[in-house]
Amino acid sequence: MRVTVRVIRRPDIADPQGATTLRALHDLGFSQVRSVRVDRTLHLEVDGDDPEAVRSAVDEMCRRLLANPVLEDFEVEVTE
Amino acid sequence: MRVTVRVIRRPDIADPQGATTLRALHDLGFSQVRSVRVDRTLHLEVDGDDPEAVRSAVDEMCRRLLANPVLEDFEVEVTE
Amino acid sequence: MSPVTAVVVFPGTNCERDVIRALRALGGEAEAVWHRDADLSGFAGVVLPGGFAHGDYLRPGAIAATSPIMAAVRRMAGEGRPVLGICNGWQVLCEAGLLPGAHIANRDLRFICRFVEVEVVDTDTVLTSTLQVGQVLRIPLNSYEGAWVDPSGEGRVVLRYRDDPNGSQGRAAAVADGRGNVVGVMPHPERAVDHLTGSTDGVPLLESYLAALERLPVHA
Amino acid sequence: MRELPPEEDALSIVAQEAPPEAEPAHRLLGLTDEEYRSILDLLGREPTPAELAVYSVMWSEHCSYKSSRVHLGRLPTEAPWVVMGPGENAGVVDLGNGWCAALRIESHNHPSFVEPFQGAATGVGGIIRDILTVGARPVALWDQIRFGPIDHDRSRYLFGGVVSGIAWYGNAVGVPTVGGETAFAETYSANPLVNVMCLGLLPRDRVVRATAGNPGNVAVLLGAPTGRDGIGGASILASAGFDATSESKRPSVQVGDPFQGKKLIEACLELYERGLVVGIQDLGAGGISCAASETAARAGVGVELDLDRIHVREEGMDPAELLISESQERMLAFVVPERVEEVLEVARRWEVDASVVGRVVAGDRVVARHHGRVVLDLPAASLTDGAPAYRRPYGEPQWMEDLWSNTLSMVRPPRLGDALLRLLDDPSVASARWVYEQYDHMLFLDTVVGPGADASLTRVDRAGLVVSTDGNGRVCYLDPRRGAARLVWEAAANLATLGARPLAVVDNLNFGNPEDPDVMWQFVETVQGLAEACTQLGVPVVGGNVSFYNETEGKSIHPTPVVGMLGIVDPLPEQIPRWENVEEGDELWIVGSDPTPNLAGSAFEQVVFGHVGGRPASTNPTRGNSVLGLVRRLVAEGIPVALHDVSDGGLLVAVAELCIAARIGVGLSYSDWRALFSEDPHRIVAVVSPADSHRLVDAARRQGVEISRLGTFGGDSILLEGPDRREAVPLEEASAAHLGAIPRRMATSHAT
Ligand SMILES: Nc1ncnc2c1ncn2[C@@H]1O[C@H](COP(=O)(O)OP(=O)(O)O)[C@@H](O)[C@H]1O
Ligand SMILES: [Mg+2]
Repeated sequence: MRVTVRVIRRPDIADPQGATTLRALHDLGFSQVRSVRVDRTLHLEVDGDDPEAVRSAVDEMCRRLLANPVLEDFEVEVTE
Repeated sequence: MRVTVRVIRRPDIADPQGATTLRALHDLGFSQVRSVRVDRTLHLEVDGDDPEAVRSAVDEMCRRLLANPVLEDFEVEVTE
Repeated sequence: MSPVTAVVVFPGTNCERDVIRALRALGGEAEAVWHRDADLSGFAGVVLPGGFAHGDYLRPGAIAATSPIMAAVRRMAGEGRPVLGICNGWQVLCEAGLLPGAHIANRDLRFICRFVEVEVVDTDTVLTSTLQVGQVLRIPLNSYEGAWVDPSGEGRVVLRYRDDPNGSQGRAAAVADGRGNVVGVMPHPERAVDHLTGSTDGVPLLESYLAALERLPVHA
Repeated sequence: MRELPPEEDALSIVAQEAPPEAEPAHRLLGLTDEEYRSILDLLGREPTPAELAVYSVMWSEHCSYKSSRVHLGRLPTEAPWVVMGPGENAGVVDLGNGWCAALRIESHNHPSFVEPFQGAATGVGGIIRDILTVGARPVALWDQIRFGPIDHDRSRYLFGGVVSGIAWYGNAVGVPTVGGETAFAETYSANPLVNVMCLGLLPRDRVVRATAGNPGNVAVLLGAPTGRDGIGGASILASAGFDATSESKRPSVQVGDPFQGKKLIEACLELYERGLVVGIQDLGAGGISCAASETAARAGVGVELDLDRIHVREEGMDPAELLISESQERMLAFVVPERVEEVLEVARRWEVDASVVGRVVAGDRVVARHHGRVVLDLPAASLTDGAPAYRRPYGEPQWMEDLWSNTLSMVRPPRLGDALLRLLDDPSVASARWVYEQYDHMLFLDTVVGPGADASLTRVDRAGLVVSTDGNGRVCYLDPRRGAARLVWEAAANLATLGARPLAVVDNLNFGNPEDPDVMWQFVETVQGLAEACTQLGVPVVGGNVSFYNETEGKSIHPTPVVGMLGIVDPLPEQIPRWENVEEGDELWIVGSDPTPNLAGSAFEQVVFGHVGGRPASTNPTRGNSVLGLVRRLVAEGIPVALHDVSDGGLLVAVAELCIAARIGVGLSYSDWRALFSEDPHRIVAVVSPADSHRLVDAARRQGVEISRLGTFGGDSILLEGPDRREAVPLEEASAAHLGAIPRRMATSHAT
């Protein structure tokens, strides 16, 4: 099954990369951009038939490896 | 408006981060994972009323800065 | 007066002083130029030094490639003047489309700082004109996103790693454009100009570059 | 956001807000009832929430040194070349050639445990700004890192994260990391230690002080926008009773931004070069409140801050948050009014955000306004000099006697070759190449000797600055005073291997809970040991850092002082001794002798027998000084091909390290096998070419130092010849163990 994991920086955590990208867009003349946040998305292919089982395995992977709970939240989406 | 930019690594470009993550998942016992790809997602807040105009401005930003055509494709989604 | 090299400083660049020092030690003349300057007239060549322009945020070199000075660098390249990108500078040249390909993270996802051996495979460039094909040089590598990829297959490999430290395509350590006046190199020749700090194998590379400066007259 | 009362009422918010049944706010913030009473006395009224928050941070152990201050006075701090000693942002010493060196060390233990990558990265950023604050360009970094056993997943995760965090920040900010120390031991399992040290260089006439200067000066905040990062004691700020509980006020982990840090370095250096600032202070723990009060107290003036003018990352921050935010990459500069525009122009040019946030006034108070109302008004010095100081009880723990008598008795010596291989394969003894190859250690073209040797050597004109950092929790646990002294001597020995004499020491004292009299005893003994050794060597302590409360579930870590020593060799020796220069036929000598080998606390006993006990030998200043004097002279005269001190693992490991670096074997004979493993800091291994051995012998005789010849280099194994046996370890096996120990174990390095 295909699984998409969206790893999302918690909103109160500084995002220097986003801030720098914003500045660069302004320099290029895109002054209409108000904010930029840069996140990670992971695409997994996982063996299994039961979407619920797959989801809970991937949840576990997120907790143990894929996301950093101190800085990030995550969302798991199983799309066949 | 909120805009999501998905920057997607082209399939013919190596993804050392994905490969390393896959190995790490296997080491942790998640042997059911077949593949991992790591991409970047940008969340932008952009001034403007016309979704089409916003989209085409963001397309332009992607071509000029946010994505590198050698490595990446991109998808722009304007949500509200 | 000897021809002057512009050493471009982006915010986050950190090897500019080293490059200037090394070029001067070899009898060259070099000056730092800020990335917002749009004018490189009076300079005979340009070096984009290593470092972390704009923090390497987004992609290494990506934001720098949009700086005002890059139009002038492009012009210099078009005129056939020597344009040398070292490490981060090579990444900028790729992002700006002045050299083919792009860079991705080292295979092992670790920063690498150590001496590596590279072999000269092409001497028809501003970086290697005084060397011999097959010559082996020992110079320091210092990068995280050091692996070059080039789906187009257009890049001319100039130096090749003897082992494979980072997964670079064709073990490329330096790549030139078709004319050989624009060159990107991942290891740092300026860090190998003094026995005391470990090697002088960068000297012939920088000397090739300095020699190339003499070839075209400089207009003010 | 909280509605603020009109100005005249602003000073009684706490009383209004704290629900009667709740724990009083000051306790939630970590202040004792007694400390709270002092605050009431100081102010003559109830503190505002912002004031209480500021006091709680500034009077914390971390900022105030309240448990350690009364003891640190014992360290020798003076020497003719000391320009600035402890108490400033960094120690500064005069190098005598128009240059000064600035040195400072800091711990980031707790943040690195919470988030290893960012915790270590922000530690690097912080130490760099301390150096920048005194007017110096940061030129080199060192990291001393300690974790639980490397075969624990959690330790590997922390180790990997810390190393990549240091690499990420240090490499990108453009300061080479040229050395450090890496160790693994059970005692750090739940409490890793991450210490970082930075060296800076500045022209003699450019020392900048952390002062607000005269009334009329303007305060300019430079750098990153302020957010709710690492709001110190304010994990508690969010607690019920003090403020409406709100998720948005959860303290955020600090995130480093090396790019911002780099721009700040260049901008500040330009400000100094052009003489545009009167004084400057980096923002660390306690944020702008700390920076403003320290600079005001130093100058004997007041500072008024307008919190509305701080450039922020998040909307709706309340006054306390603005005052104590620990957002990284910020500096507070004091400028005479006529030059403010120029300062802002420099900031613009380097693409650094800046805002005018306050001014210097007559008097002695720090005042902060928010939305036009006074939210803080207190005597500046009450936050610094006025902080409490405790004489905590201490005494020699009863278990010390047991430890000392718990010596290892060996019926017969182990197989020495096996012992050597096990030592070389121990991650604390093994090569740290896996670590330091991730650090840019070559930037600036002046790293003449980088990581991997006894000490680093950074070229400054014709001289060399030589630095070593040393710690050893095991020996310090067995005897804190002797252990601490030994570290100082070990550092000096490392310096001597490059011909350098010591100029200055900084120390980082990593300890458990100071409220435990056993821990406090370890601390007091350590300070005593440091003081004695520094005095014997004639080297001043120019700065330091104390990290207490390194404990988990009531169990404190081993006392782990770390010593950073700076020395100078001027001029650079013509032949710099290097391990890799050893050649076939070169002679192996030992300078100094160890008449009564003592293995207590040695890596040998720990690694081979799992034993930690006995009482380590004390140092001997007479022996030490004569050995170091001789070694320095030998280097100046260009005699040794290579030198190596005898530390972790002992003589045999030291010799093996030479062989591994030079890819050559050795034949070594010994009479007492114990002397192969004792870790005596008054012995140094010397390699000389046969043509030079008479010069070595002559010099040693003149100096009255005992030396002996142990063997000759050559072949492809380490051959040990004892009185009654002979063993050989293939060089290839030794190399594989030493170089592979860490990479092999880090091949699977994730798991949280
Ligand atoms: N964490 C680290 N960062 C950088 N260099 C390190 C680190 N750990 C060890 N090293 C380097 O490895 C070498 C050996 O370290 P160590 O055994 O502690 O030396 P010594 O015992 O001589 O003080 C030194 O050159 C040291 O600088
Ligand atoms: Mg040593």
